[in-house]
Amino acid sequence: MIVTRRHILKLLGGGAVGTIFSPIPWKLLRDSSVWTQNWSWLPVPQRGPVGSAYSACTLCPSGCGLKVRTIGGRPVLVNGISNTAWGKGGLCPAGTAIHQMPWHPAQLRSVKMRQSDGRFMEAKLDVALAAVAAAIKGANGTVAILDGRPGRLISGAYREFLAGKGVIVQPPSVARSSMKVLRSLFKEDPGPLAIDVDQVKTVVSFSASVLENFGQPGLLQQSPKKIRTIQFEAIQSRTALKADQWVPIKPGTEREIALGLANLLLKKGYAANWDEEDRTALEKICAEWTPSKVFAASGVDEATLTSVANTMEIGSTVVVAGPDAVGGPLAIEAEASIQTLNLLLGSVGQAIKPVKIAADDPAFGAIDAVETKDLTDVPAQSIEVLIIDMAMAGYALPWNLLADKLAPKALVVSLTPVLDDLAQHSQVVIPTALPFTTVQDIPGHPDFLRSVRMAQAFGAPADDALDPVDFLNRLGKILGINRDVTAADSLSELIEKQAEVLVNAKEGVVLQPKKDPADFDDIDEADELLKRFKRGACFVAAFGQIDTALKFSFDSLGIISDETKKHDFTMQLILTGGVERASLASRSPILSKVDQESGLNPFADGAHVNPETIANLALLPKKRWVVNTPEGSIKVQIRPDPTVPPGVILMSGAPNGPKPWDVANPVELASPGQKSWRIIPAVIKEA
Amino acid sequence: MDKTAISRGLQRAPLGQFLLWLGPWIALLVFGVYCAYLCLRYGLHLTNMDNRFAFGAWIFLDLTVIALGAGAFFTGFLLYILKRKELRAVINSAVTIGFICYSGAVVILMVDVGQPLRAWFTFWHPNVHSMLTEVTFCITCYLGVLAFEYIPILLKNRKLRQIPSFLVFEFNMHKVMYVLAGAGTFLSFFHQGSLGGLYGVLNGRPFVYRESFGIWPTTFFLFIVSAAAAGPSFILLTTWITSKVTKKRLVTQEVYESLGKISGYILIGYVLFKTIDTLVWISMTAPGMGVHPDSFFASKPGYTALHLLEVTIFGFLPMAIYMTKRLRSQIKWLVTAAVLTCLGIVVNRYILTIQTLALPTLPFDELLSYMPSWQETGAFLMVIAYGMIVYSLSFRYANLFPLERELQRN
Amino acid sequence: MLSLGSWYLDSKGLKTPISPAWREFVSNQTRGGTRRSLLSRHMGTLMFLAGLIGMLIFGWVFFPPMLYTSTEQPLQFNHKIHMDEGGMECADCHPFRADGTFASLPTLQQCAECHEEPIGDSEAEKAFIDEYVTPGKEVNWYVYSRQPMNAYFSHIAHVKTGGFSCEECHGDHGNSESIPPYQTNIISGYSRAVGGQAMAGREVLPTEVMRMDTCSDCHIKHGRRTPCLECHK
Amino acid sequence: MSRAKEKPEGAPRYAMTIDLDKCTGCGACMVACAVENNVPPAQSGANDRNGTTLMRVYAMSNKQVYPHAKQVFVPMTCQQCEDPPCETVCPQNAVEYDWTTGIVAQIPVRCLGCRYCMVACPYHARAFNWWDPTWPEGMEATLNPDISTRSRGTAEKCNFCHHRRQLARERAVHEDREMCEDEYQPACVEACPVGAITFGNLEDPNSAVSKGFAKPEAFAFVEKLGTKPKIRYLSSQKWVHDMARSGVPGKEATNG
Repeated sequence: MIVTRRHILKLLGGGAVGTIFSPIPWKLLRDSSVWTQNWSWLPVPQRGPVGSAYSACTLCPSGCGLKVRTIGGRPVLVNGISNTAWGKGGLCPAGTAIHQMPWHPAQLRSVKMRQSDGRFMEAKLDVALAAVAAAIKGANGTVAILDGRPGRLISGAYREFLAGKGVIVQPPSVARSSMKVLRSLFKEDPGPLAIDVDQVKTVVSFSASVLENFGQPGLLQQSPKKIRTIQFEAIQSRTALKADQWVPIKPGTEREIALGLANLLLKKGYAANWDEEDRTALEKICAEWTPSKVFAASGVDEATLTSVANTMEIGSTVVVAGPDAVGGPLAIEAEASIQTLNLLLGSVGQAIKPVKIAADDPAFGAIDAVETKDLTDVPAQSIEVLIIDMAMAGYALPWNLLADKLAPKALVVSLTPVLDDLAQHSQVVIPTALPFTTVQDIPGHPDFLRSVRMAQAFGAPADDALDPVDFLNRLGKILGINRDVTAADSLSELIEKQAEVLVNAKEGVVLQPKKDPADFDDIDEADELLKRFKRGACFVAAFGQIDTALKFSFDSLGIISDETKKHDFTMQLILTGGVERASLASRSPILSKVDQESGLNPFADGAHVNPETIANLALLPKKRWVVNTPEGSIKVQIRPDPTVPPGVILMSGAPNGPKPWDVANPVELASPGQKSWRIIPAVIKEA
Repeated sequence: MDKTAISRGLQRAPLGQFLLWLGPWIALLVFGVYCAYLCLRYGLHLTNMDNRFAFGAWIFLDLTVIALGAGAFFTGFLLYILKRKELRAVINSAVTIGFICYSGAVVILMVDVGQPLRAWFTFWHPNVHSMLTEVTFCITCYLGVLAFEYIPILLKNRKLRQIPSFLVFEFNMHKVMYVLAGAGTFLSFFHQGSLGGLYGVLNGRPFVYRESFGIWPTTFFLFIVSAAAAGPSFILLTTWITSKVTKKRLVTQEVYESLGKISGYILIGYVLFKTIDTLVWISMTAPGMGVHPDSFFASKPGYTALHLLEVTIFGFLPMAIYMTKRLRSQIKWLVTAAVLTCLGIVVNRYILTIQTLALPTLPFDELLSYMPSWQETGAFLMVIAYGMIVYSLSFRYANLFPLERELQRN
Repeated sequence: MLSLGSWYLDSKGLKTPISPAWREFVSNQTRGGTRRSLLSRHMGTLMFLAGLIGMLIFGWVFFPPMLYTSTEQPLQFNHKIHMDEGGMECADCHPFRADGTFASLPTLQQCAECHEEPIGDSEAEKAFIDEYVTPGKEVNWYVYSRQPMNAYFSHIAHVKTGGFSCEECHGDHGNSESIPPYQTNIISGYSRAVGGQAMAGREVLPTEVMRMDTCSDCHIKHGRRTPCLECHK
Repeated sequence: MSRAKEKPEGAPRYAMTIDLDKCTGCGACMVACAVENNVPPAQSGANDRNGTTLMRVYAMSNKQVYPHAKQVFVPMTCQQCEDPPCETVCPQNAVEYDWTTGIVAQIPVRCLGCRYCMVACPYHARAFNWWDPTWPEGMEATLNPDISTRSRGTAEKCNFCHHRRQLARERAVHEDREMCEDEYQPACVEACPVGAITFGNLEDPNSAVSKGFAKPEAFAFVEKLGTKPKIRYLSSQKWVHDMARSGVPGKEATNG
């Protein structure tokens, strides 16, 4: 007999029926449906016991206090600590993602040395150290350490290390240069100064980002009492937008306005309680700045100027200049004029109870042992060996400002966790620990109130990451430099030392989140203090009333800093960007949500120009354009932006994009030849 | 082998020439398949669609293709239900085209959705409120129906006829063809409609939102009518093109004319409805949603033009041509009208898909632009190539135009 | 039925030679044609049954084992001893944390509180001390009833608010003297306890299955609401 | 379907107010949201149109020129509409209006990625995962286990950090008490450094949001579409209100 086609068909048919009555189709359907909902390649968040810990943000000098949510010991979320003496609980975007920093894709995983062909090559630590030591030995020019964040314990170690051998160089941070200018306004050194913040009702700001990243974000907005803000600024910054009053000014006319205001305040008899000669000295300088002249210079009309002057009341008004993350300090005379207003308003004075600094204080013990210079004061081409520790300085430092201080064939060493823009220019790069992988101390402002806090570590630093203290020890061994005040094997050991000192000194109070301040009667052991530091506590040096009855000298007001380099650049380039955007090393990749996936921050390659200007100069967006400054040029996309004043080019000071740390930093367009690199002479040319 | 597979009494190009013709299409198909693979394997970021342009070229062309494929159901409807016997001459071709369009559309949809393997959840957990559910159900069923309608056409192939059980099957299929046509018509009416409904219900998009009759917005009905109008025109067009390409008479002039006439009659309705709908929308619907109709067109003058063109040049004009006996009797006018009608569908689907998404909804939005990536384009060309190949094969080996043999004899 | 053939011949008047297959086909249509053997007459039926039974056997006997891989736990564990001789409760080792979340399995440290030194002289005990306690290495148990990452389940809501006992969902695990191997579904990757023990039929008890339906059925039965977000995250 | 269920007695209805006068557009909310909800960093080539951001801050200007130009920053996230256009269009119930919380729930595991919901949403609140979610090596350790990671090819949006509510409830049960509303706050609210965002239960007349909704400065974007959003924006500037209504500063909407 033959098996025909229909027999086969019947066999299959039977099979089909059988299958339907077996689990096969149903089970497969079910399981495959589940399979398509749990793709194996998706990362699965690990579970674990929930905990919380305190730490502090090390990304910029503000050092906001952090409450960290941990799962199985891993940090998964950070929030600001609200209602503490040093913060209202606000965090900037970068701070919000600081717990991701230990996995920064640009993390340095080995010591790097630049080869003759200019490329970086991995190197052994010893080799690198030997090279550095040799350079220091053979140096007949200056050996310098650029300390991006003075006042830290490591800063102390640097000082002691360099004692008698070199100088500490401080970058032109706005806060510090204002302080320097302020000090120069006193007849004799007033010691630590203080601003009476509690009394402040009005803040008059000269292009300072007071409503964005001033101290801690939201400091003014969240303060219990309404603080009125008046903003003098050329561009419509976020602060200008949010200020109670924004007074648009011609770029670079802060001095004229400040003197104009001073003039009006003097007429209101604000300097009544001053020394006769001080007052007359100031009056002489201000007299010429009548409202009409101010208007001519700055474009601020008489009515506005007087109304502002009238809102400035003695004792309740503070005037601030900067900090501007990427713009750098104002010209000295401008700073001086602005700080003079503070003197008139009696908002700055002397801390009556100055901080006593013990000789064995690791942070400040060696403070006089070594000269400290501002970068601007360092003579050109003088530095032969430069060790850069800008670690999370929180603001950009244009390489070209450094470059012309360096002697030819100078050796530049960078201590940094990532290959940031300054490290790109170094010959030797020593990897240090990323934030959250190592314990760090958070200093207050050395010129203001002395305070100490601690940032806790979660997880260990990368294998090759070197503790800066260890770096100094190893280098010291080769050079035969021993340190006693800051002798330690690691930063954490230094912190213990500091705790000892504080406990022994028995001065000041310890503030702690959600607890009453404690003094050193109940904290009699270093360990106890350290324990409290771990729980987010902050040591603050004791501090009484402030004394404003001081004698001043206004010589610096008269001085106009030397003529700026001649140039034929017709436009003005102004760089923007918040503190947290200035230093690329301090940003988790998740910040791309803001930089890349929102139109919020101007792009590095975007030159924002007023539509009128675009029309006048016929800047067709289709074409490729470059912005030229005395220091160089950068390819840009022209972006029409009605909020930008005519004749001004607005650019982001911080490059962004998929991999910001790969992009050259536009800050390097800043021109050191100018009074201030807040306003950079520039011109737009066709590429 | 090839010779014996071609139906008796039909002249077909020599195999070599045929393969030469297929070659490029196969190449295109291969490229398209590669593009589709890329999108499936690496994700849809390879397309130029984005969160704002969530629908792109694929959806736009799917809608167009499906509308053009409507010729299948509508001709079937006229032939089997309304007994327009002369249409028997094109029904096979119509069904083939329908099958190609629908299967092609479904294939591209499977590339378009982010998780194709979850697509069947719609049958398991349907949301009865969603137009897309309606579309999914109807299109899937109708594709089945089309397959059933298409099989007997294949079975007419000379070689396959030698297999008896196939023969029986084919014969029985013929008996149920009326049922299929009925079912097909029903299903198509619904999904053509619900495809339009897709947009009409979007109360977040004042540009497409329309008042509804019963549970369906007017776009539902407009889509049915426009598809019904375009279908026959597309059949007319394809038939004419095929006969030009193959240099053969495939149908008689009267078939062309009756196709034209049908399209014409429906176009009257469409132009009428569309005009009323537009007026109502501009004067009531949109303003009621707090949007000034100007704002739709202010952003880009071209948009206004398109809207007018759709109703006039691509609606009224072909209708006029079809309806004028003198013009209808000349094939060149018929073809012109057909082309216009089909273009009309393209424009209409373009406006609904692309313009809708380009237009701002929030006050600080700007008009968006979008250009498909090469992977996107390639993936769609795959469907075109697939269509050409299937149709060419069907034409060669199955008897798509029953009249062809007679027309050849005399 | 012959008419069919004739229809075929007439309709187009074509003269195709009638193939043997065709003749065979037509004869099959005719009743009482040439006498054929019993077997060949019932051949079709047999074929059908062969297919039917074949697939049934394959589906029910050979298919299920193919669907799962089974892994032994890293260590044997006797719940009974801990309950009886240790006199412990479930919650002693599987407690709620201070924030109300469920701690699931005990950490090594918890175990070590009692098992610093070997208790008794069983093999597993020794192995546990040597391999885990002494080197301080956590045991990575396979958790039978762990839900996938997209599902949220609140133990406290069910135990404390709902008043469920552990057994109602996890069975009489507490009295088991050994722990079974952990079975994974090779397609879904789910533990068998979650994906469902049985091959067919609709399991209902959480002891058999812990799929979405299990949850929603019970929620509905107890008049609880079932918004998606209640369980999906 | 969810429509069939009616609102249970005493169930909350969560809502949010965002003060545009306060918002400085710093973007902390966007970052906090991404961190909390396991949203991966931008892929190279991602931009403001195809990136996955459940909360995105836009800049809205009054279309004037310096120095009269004004801007506000508008944090846009799912508006949790009472009548969500996205819910009705989803073919397989991956979107559900949760009557027990008033939250419009998005369930990515059910989503097939047809993106119809994204077309339907006038607020661009929805994001599609155009890429598979990937993190720099090791960073998976910081992922939040309270919420899943979502696969490529699915749509997602803000669920008001609903998982935080679950945790708050667990804690409350553990401590034998009712959950108080301020225990449950989404990540963006917590993160906003200027306290521009408030969140709470709209059913409670004394809650901050209820008061916010009642303020004259309160408005919603494209209100007339009738989606009944549960996010209200606050601003004292008239031009902002006009923009929100008509897209033109200083112009009321037609039959406004």
